[in-house]
Amino acid sequence: MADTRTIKVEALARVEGEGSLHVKVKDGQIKELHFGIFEPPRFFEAFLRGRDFREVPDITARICGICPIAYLMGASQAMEDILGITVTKPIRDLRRLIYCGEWIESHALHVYMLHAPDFLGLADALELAKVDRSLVENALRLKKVGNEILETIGGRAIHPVALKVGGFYKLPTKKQLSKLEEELKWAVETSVATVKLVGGFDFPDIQQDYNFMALRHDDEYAIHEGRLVTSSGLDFPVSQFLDHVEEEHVPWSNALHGKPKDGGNHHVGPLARYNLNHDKLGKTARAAAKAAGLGAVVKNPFQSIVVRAVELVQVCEDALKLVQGYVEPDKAFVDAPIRAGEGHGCTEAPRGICYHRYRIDSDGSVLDARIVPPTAQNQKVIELDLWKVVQANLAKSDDEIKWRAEQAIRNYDPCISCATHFLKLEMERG
Amino acid sequence: MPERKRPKLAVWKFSSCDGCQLTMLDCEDELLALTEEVRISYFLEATRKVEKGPYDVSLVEGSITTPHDIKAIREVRKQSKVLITIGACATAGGIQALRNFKNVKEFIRCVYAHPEYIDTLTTSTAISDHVPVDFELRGCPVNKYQMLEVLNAALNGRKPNIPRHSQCMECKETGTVCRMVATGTACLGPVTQAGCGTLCPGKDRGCYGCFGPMEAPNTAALAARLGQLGQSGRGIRRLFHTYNANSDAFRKEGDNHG
Amino acid sequence: MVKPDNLAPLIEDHPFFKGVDTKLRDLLVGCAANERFEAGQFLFHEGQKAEKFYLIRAGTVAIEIDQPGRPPIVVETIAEGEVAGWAWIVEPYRATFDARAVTLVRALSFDAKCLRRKMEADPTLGYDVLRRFVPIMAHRLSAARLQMLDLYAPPKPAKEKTVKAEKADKKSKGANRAPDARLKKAKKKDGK
Amino acid sequence: MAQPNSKSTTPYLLDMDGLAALISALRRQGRQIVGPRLADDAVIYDDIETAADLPAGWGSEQAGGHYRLKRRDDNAVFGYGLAPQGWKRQLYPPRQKLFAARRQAGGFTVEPPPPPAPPLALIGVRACELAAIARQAKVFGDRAFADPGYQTRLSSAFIVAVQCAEAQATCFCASMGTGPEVTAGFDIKLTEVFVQKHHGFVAEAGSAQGAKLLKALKAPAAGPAEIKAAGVAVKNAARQNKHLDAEAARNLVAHPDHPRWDKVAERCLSCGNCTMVCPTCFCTTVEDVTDLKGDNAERWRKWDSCFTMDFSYIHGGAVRTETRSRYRQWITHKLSTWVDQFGEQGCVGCGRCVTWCPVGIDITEEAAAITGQERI
Amino acid sequence: MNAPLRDALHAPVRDPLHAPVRDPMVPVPFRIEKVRRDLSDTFTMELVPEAGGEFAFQPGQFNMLYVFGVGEVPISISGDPADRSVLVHTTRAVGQVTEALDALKPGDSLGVRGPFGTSWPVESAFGHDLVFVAGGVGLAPLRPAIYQAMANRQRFGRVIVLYGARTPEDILYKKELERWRGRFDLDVLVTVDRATGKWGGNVGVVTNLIARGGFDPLNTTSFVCGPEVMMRYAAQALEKKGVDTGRIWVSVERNMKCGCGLCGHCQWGPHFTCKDGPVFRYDRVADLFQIREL
Repeated sequence: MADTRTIKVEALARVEGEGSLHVKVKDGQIKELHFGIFEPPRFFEAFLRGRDFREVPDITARICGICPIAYLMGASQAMEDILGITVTKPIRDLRRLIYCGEWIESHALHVYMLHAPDFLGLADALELAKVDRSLVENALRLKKVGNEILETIGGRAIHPVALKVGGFYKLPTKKQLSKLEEELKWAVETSVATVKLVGGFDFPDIQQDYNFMALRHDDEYAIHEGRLVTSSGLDFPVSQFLDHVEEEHVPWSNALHGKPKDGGNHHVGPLARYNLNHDKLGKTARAAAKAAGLGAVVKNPFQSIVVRAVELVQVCEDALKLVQGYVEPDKAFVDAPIRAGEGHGCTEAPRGICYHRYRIDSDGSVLDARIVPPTAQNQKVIELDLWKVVQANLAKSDDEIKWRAEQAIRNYDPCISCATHFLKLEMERG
Repeated sequence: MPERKRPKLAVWKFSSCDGCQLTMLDCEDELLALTEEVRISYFLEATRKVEKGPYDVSLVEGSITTPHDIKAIREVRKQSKVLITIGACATAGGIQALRNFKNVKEFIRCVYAHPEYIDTLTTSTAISDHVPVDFELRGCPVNKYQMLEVLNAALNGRKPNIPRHSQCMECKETGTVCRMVATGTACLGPVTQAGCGTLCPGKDRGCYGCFGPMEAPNTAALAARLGQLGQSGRGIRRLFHTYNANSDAFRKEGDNHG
Repeated sequence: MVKPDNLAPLIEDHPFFKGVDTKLRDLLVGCAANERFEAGQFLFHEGQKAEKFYLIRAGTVAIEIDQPGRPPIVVETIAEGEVAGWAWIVEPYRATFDARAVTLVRALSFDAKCLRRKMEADPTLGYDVLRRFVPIMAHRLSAARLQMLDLYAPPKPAKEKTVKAEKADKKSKGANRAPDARLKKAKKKDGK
Repeated sequence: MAQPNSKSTTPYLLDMDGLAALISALRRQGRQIVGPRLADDAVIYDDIETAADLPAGWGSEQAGGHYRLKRRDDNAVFGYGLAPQGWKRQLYPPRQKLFAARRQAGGFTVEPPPPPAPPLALIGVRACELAAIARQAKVFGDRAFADPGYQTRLSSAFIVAVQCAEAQATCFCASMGTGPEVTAGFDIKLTEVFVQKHHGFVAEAGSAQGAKLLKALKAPAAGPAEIKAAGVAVKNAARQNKHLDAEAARNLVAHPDHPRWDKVAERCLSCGNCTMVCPTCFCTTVEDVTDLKGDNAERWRKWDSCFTMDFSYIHGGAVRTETRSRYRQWITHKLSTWVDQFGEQGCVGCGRCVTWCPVGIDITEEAAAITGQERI
Repeated sequence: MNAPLRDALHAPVRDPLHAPVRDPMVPVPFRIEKVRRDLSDTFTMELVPEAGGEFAFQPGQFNMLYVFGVGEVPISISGDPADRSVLVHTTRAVGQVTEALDALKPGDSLGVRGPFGTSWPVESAFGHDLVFVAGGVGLAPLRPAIYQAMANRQRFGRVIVLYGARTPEDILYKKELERWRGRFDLDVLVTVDRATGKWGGNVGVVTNLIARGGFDPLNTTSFVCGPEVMMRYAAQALEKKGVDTGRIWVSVERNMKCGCGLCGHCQWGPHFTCKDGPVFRYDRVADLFQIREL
């Protein structure tokens, strides 16, 4: 039929991992729309079974090259939960600092290299460099600040090696961290300028009524700990995550869809955090957001780029404070005897909450593992956004629609590698 | 001025965490200079622009885990003059090769609500198990300086300075005190290829072998020593069976323990 | 074929029979003849009865293998002071190669049957002749082996990585739903 | 480097303040001060600022494949045994730039590396280490081609030697004739003594500049008690359980097919640790590096080890593919062919290769087994 | 008193008379004047120092040739030692550096360090028959010695060049060999392992030519250069023929990084191949040839 169109984006660009998009349109109406994740499953939960609990943080880090801290830390927290360990304040601060590093690196990468080109009609950041080289140089420098935090504390930026259950293998010296100070001061300024820059982009006028979910902490903009809250009013400890979220297996995705048990969908990531924790943003970040025209509520998914930039301000400033306030602790980690049990961990990866649950045996071997990464939870809302974006642009050419749709997906900074490690293991026993 | 003819670079992904190709984007100081010397023709993580092959240099990340991967890598090989595999997944099957030691079909059947949706091989294998590879760059993830070195060497027609010797040599070069001798920590350094920059020993922990086996590793002698240092058979097995579990030397040694 | 009255000096002068005992020499003379081959003439052919062997006094002889449709393969060339033919000692007494005169060749030939008979009858002669032939055979063997080594060949390039055994399981159930952008794009744009 | 000192001087007695003053004086000369300090569960030789950086009260316990820091029951600053790596790091660094080349129209220019700077002061050099320095000095200068870098660093260095007061279980300098007593090759020699709970250092000059420096410190002369204590210390250090029959070891080359090579190869990891920690091992390789454009090139020299496969590579492949051959190369060179090359053995008996071998292979045992002094 | 220690530390580290003027590890730029292709993978370059001046060397010595940014490789000098105005190298392209050398053209620059190593003792053969035994590209390091012998022709008995190549197409310096063969005072015998085309000459290994003799073994000096296996067998053949092993000289190859005894790579038993060799007297190293993986 003449008015049947199929729009396919077979390999999404500028996302971590490989995904696809299929849209079938008939008589001016979308009939089918799938955000597909065809990256093959990697069975992490399967082979974690029988491993020593101390190995889990490093192994799960391999789920994702861009947010390994989310795994290192979430897994460590879950193990500490089992062993009854509470880390000391200096260790907690250092953890937040290295997490800030990951956010800076990831957000700078996404804002400038992966997402901004969409708003400028460019294919990539290299084309952007041709238009404005210093802009891309600044972006890379900003990204490097994040990586340097990761490297100084963790040893390397991707899959850092210094983190362990209870804290760190080795602590950075004050001298090493102080070296980051000047760059971080520059980074705060540059990220404020970034908010201004991306705030000036043109955004399609789309407002979505999301059910946001994020961590919330009394004393800070939650990154590495807190309770889970939703815009629908839920407020529960991390340990109850699975009471509220379930996973669904759809034919077009190798990643299980995470969704609320009480129906509907939920949205995790920068927009969720911003909307739920706006009051916890620091002064500088809040001012930057305001100057860019953001209110306390942002429901346009395309404005996530601005929110990400606001979060960049937040973490650059946090990192600067943490570096300045760092005092070398006496002990690099907190130890405790092994015991059997179940534990939970949850942190805010740059692209949303990343949940871990483990059960270990009395000899420390893993009996069971469950990990719910952010992109899996966002699959549903991504499809809802796409539905709206595609419908609104049906008059346009396929190429134009593809670009718009890709952009809508990139709003979520999806990490497909994360999303496809899945396997529900509790069913395997028996 | 007409644009110089730059070699075409493609970056491909198979089953992996993305960390190795991300390493490319982590070359903050060198990225723009690099793109002046090579033409990025296919690199989905960085650009939606796609140029047709053949490609002068292909970097391949990830392992082969589906039947469709097998077809795809053959096509990549056909399109690439030089094929360089990057990272533990591409050079040894990666962490996901731990499935090779278990029954994957069982997992899927028991676990997924719709096993028929899942199309996967029972093994995760290295790229060189399927097509000829010109250079294998190790690491989980690769070291960015090594990656630049390999590209640089390819551009300048010289041999890449990528040693195949033990991690110990690198520790000594950097003046790092041996963890195993000075603290009794289990360490795979003596059988692991150097190149990470002495990461783990520099952070007071034993090497966990993410760069895979060195040239002619004596894993049996190390395993014996680890036993003397108090490692259980299972512990020794786990050490060898992690990030490069499917590399010949580590797989075999791990199989001998536990 | 000319048969001079006394071939003794020729035998004595040839390096192969250097220092031969007079009595034995005389026995040898009885089986010897002086021969001449023009360039291109064959001393003997592969597979033929090995009825003679030759002490080369002048010229070059190619030891070669014939192959249909292609030039013969020269295994070795031998020259003045060397010996052509040893198959006459070993049953079934058939030549194992062709021997072709490359230049004008002058040689002393020895009748194999005659010599074998004398060797049977006189073990001293038999031993002496064998003693002289064995090193020749050993030398031939060692030279052939060295040649096989292809010593001057360009060194093999650093071992190229080859495809390891395909361990991967090719059988897999379930439809392959993954849209393969990589594959299709590459194919589509391959064009030719 | 120390120049011969014709007149013997009376020993001085320094206390900790005196030692600190000595270090300050060397620093004032613009020297980079390298000495023992505590780091990463060991006492290593590294840059030190003041005498306060010295590892007071720390000792070590060393055996095959085993090193543990341990607390001493005194506050000796030089009582730590030997550091994991010797002064090779300073005098012949693991990475050295050999030259830089720049492409220019129609060719290229070559720039030699800048001369090494600043001059070094090495604090705490042991007798075996002085011997090792001397042996490397021969390798890098006693022949037609010298290494100017090594020669400059050594000849400009100020050497503060320290007498050993005790031997580790891995020490065998006495049997190699290189120690424990420091006899020559230093600018200042210290012997750490405790006399009636007074912690001090008997200091002797070994060169004119050493004598000048000591004199300037205005330290008192050492008394007979201190001198006697210094003598006792050296005697204690000479009590060593490990021995190597240097004469017999000369004969190692005569046993290229000894079954012991296979036995040791079963244990040997060919990791190269022994060669890297050996204070006389001098092998290096080179790396050519370029910038991405290929307009600038450099060559770097890097420590190498005869345990690597590439070490013996000639086009087509490595000559020494088996561990047995590589181990044999190392030990025969060290104990046997070194004598042919340089008139003395390459081993100084410091025992580092024993301590830092991850599996504790002992050069003295292997040499004894192969030369037939012990049962295999 | 510890004498060796004292000596080593206090003796002048360099004999001022023989002190190298410059750092032996820093190459000197030379310009390529001419390139001639000898064989499909082998070529000869003529080099002159960019800064002008002469280059003196002894036959059998080698240089480290540096290709900008690619690396360095030891290559024997194959020109006439009497001609100091030009430096001649014949190279076979078998690796990354030699292939990069092959890609250079006249006018290009390369770096040279050297000359290094021992030489063919041509003078020691005065009064003798002089037999050169060469295999493959092993003819190149012998050529300077052949030139020197011819320059002093009257001081020798017979001068014989025995040369083995893989095929007739692989014969190095073919025209020059023809020219030499034409001389009444030089015997040139060439053999190939595999005859191809119209080759009407000798077939078989070069050691066969030794067996045929033509020289007075008791009064012969021989210089042998080629693959190590070939040298071993050639030396054995010479010895069998009656040549004193103290008058046989071979040129040994090992991994060389520095060329001047500093890097340790080329050690072969007690020898630094770069400094004590590459030219060795056979009787001094015959035993080493027999040790596997030495």
